[in-house]
Amino acid sequence: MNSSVIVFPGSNCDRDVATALTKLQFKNKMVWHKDNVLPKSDLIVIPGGFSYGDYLRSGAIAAKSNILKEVVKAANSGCLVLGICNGFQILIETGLLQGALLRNKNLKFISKDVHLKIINNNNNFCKKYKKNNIINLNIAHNEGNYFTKKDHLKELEDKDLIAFKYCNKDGLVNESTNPNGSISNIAGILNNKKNILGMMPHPERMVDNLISNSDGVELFTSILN
Amino acid sequence: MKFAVIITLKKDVLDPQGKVIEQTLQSMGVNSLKNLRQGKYIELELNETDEKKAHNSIEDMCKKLLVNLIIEEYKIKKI
Amino acid sequence: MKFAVIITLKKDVLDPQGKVIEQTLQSMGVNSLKNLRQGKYIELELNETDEKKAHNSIEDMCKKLLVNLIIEEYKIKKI
Amino acid sequence: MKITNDIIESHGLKLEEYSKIKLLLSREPNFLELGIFSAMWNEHCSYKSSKVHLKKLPIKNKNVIQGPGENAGVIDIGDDDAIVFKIESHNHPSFIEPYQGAATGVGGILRDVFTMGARPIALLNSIHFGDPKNKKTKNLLNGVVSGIGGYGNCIGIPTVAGETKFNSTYNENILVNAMAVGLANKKKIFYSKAKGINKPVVYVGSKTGRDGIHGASMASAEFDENTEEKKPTVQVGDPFTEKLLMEACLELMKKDSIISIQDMGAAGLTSSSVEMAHKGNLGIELDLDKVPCREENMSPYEMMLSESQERMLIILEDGKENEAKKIFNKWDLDFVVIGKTTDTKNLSLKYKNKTVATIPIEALSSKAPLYDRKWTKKKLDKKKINLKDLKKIKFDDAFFKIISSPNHSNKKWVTEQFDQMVMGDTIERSGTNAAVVKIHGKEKAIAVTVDSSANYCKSHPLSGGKQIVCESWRNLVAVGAKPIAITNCLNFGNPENPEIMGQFAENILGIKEACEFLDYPVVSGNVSFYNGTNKNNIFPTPVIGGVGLIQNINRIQNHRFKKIDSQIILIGKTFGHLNQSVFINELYNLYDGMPPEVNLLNEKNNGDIILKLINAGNIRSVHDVSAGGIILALAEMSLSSNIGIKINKPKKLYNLFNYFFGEDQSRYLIEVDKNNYPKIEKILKDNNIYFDNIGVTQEEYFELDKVLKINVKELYELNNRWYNNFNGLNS
Ligand SMILES: Nc1ncnc2c1ncn2[C@@H]1O[C@H](COP(=O)(O)OP(=O)(O)O)[C@@H](O)[C@H]1O
Ligand SMILES: [Mg+2]
Repeated sequence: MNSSVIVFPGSNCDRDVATALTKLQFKNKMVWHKDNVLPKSDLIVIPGGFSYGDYLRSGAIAAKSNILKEVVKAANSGCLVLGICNGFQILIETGLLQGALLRNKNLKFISKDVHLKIINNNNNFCKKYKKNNIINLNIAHNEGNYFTKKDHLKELEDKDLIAFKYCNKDGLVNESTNPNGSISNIAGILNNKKNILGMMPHPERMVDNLISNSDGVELFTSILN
Repeated sequence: MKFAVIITLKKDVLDPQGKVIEQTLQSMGVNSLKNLRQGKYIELELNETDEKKAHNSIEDMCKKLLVNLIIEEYKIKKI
Repeated sequence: MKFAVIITLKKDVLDPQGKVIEQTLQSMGVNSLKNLRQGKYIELELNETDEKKAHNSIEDMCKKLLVNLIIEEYKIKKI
Repeated sequence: MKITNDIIESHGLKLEEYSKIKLLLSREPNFLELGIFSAMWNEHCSYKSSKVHLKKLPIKNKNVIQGPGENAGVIDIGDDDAIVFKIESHNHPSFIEPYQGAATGVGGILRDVFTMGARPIALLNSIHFGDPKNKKTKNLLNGVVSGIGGYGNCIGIPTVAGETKFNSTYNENILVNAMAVGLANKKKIFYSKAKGINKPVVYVGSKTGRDGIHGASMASAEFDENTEEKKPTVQVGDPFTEKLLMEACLELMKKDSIISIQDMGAAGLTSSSVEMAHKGNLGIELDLDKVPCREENMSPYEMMLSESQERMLIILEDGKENEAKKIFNKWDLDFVVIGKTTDTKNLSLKYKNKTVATIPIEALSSKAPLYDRKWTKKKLDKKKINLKDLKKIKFDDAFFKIISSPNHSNKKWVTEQFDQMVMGDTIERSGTNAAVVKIHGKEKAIAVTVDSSANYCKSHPLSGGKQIVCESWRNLVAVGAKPIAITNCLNFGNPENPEIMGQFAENILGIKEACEFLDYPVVSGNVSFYNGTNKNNIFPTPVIGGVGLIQNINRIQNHRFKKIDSQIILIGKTFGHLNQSVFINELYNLYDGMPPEVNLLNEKNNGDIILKLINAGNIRSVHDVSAGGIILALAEMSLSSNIGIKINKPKKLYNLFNYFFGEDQSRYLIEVDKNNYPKIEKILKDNNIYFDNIGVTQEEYFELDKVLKINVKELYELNNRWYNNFNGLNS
């Protein structure tokens, strides 16, 4: 499988994702934001970090880059696109995903391991997880407080487009297990065609038991087959 | 020519930052405070003598970059 | 009564955010842009009928919380 | 402009120093030259009060590639890998503007590390605040913590360890020390020494603004009517630009274009250009019209003294300008040739086609003043704490009070604001003995830690100096690392006061003694004097940053209990030393008497045996015993694992407070498999190690036989409560 990781000025999880992809047997290429062509890819990853310093609105400036036009085209023709953390913010700014990522409820950067419940495993990113599985991934963000209007939230629920929700180790989903104030504890969402996933937690940080755990591995291996 | 763009969150969009500031002020004893919202203020200086043209070009910048029209609204003012 | 507080960085203070936005607009083809600075805009609604009193109380909030007087300055406006 | 005594003083120069300037120049300096002298001759750049003492520190062992004197120290960790690291203070700026002060502190130390060709892989910090009850503390604390996070998170380097302490001695002068650790190829280390004549001197990075121009405020008032606008401003950090600068520099370093490179830190363009020329025994000529400026009409004085962040000076090989420029343009950064190296041995500045300053480099560097300041020896404080004379307190109350105190409560509220995982190599994060970071793509790792013990150092600077080096060493040993070298940040009061100078001198002797004995040399560091207000100097606070190597990542240890019904062994002898202990400080607010004694021989033996046991796979978990004594160490092991303990009452006739809260040095707690106990007992005995078998791990309860019993979950609540209450989250 061919993957491409898009690199913006200020991206800082680009190497981490590339390491995880290579470890899990993707043939990966790094793509600079000024490039006009995208290498042939089955998966495009927009990594975490602080593209353009998170200035103005996180993801806003990166969303205007050359390469994003190509990403949008590829996404529209069905290529898998994964946006992690800042990548999720960028996908929202391009309009590929809907809603907004606001400042965390406590107005602080939050970096910790959180539990997530798999809400939809019927998609190319999560099929190796079981529905309602609980996994443990790391989050690290300032603006991960997902917000969307009522009708869109209903649409997300009705069409089963919520991939993950924050919960505790027993799977409880409520305000006490919500780290950043996200509406309905949402941690990741899919587009209608389910070929685009945006998520705040970092699966690439959880692919090695020595370092953390391997709960992120299935996300990448789901994509592989 | 100098302009200011004021960008605020639309009414139905949650403003976590404004809310925390409001609560903090209230807990500091400001009783009269009914509501607080936080937005952005952008000051621009243009090399342009025609006000109308300048205004249009700022409109354009707002739509293309400065404002996320899905959640935000804006006003342009000459200063 | 509604007020706005406009908070901007003092003149010689670096505005990394403004600088990046300015460069982005320029690289998007906005040639007339000479300078851009970003600030904050806070809208407050007070339960207070006396304008003078309201103004004073906002001054107080600015000094105590809203503004970092070491690098920022502010203006209060009735809206 | 006429240079008056007032102007001289406002530049922080003494009148004698001004006479020396005139002598070195054989004339009066002009105003710009005076500014340059003041920047180079101040304590921060010249080390004029500390140099004679710093010289005593051991700076070499077989692993040291570069000791003090460069932007950072460099050690060899095998293969072609080198670790580059340094710690630096940003105390005063952080007190004025906590967020930006702390952020730019992180930015500055990162530049010191990547300037040498290393990719930074870890950040650490040591932050000291005043009494939490002090009005200013909350704001300072929140600002500093978010500033450190704001910079490190954005640039994408994990902040993996640190310490946060409170003591009223820092009420008017907080400490913010930041340490950066980088990884380089040992054949590709870059230095600041200029070489060759007529080589292009290149300015890269951000534009120069009027940030942090010291002493200029009063002086500039006289030659400008817009004084208000010329106020010296606070430096604002731009981590995004620093990230670009770092990537661009590292990219350029892959080529063979750089002769020497130096970041612009304190005293910006002045100190970087002087330092490069001085080390190369050359001159340097700068054309100030070419300096990229952020504001209009900046004067040469402002350009030379500006402390704008995220800037570097590079001396390139001939003909490499285009290649280098391309790289910087790719990263959207300024790249301008602003001068050249010369053989004049002068710093020569041109502006608007005129020479505006000519100063011999020597006058600014090797001929800068050096002081062997008067110092007095610290008298031994013979006061002995006698528990009988103190107010009675119940054992469990004392323990609960400490575990929920600002200094000893869980620091999650700090560390959760730092990205600790970015770069994907953090094996042990904050909160254990030392953080562990894997060498990317290899099977080895480094361990890093920062430590300080201000009250030990205050009561006896010599023992304090020794102790803090040992504690650092112990922390590394406890994760299974072989300690290699340290960096140090020496935060002291006013050196013109002989008592303070005495603290400094003796503290260095203590550090020296321990470093020599443990073969744990100093490879870089920083001195920060004048911490405190006029008469109120801070406790002397040396901060030690240690780095060690773990050869085999499968042998890393931590302090989390692993299993129920393991044996717990205490290594090292317990005497019950309570003077200067957490127990006495926190419960009685007393700071008299001597700190615990440090026996270097025991320290070394005990540490060596711990490493041996870890490497043989004989240990389930291990924790060093430090501030707070055995009970705090046990609590940390329980809290981090949610496993309880049952500790026997000590056999000898110890007072319980002395036994559990005493801070005798060189001790470790280890958890071992009961079945392994005989084997381990034999190893310890064969090596003449003193040890006690003190109890076992158990489910649910933290229990000291007949003294204390509490559910670990409850203990966790106690340990986590302070910050939320302090910050009003629960109100
Ligand atoms: N306490 C110390 N121990 C050892 N070396 C020190 C100490 N303080 C400063 N140094 C060394 O002196 C040199 C100058 O330090 P400093 O002025 O902090 O550098 P910078 O120019 O990066 O600010 C550095 O090489 C540093 O490692
Ligand atoms: Mg330096």
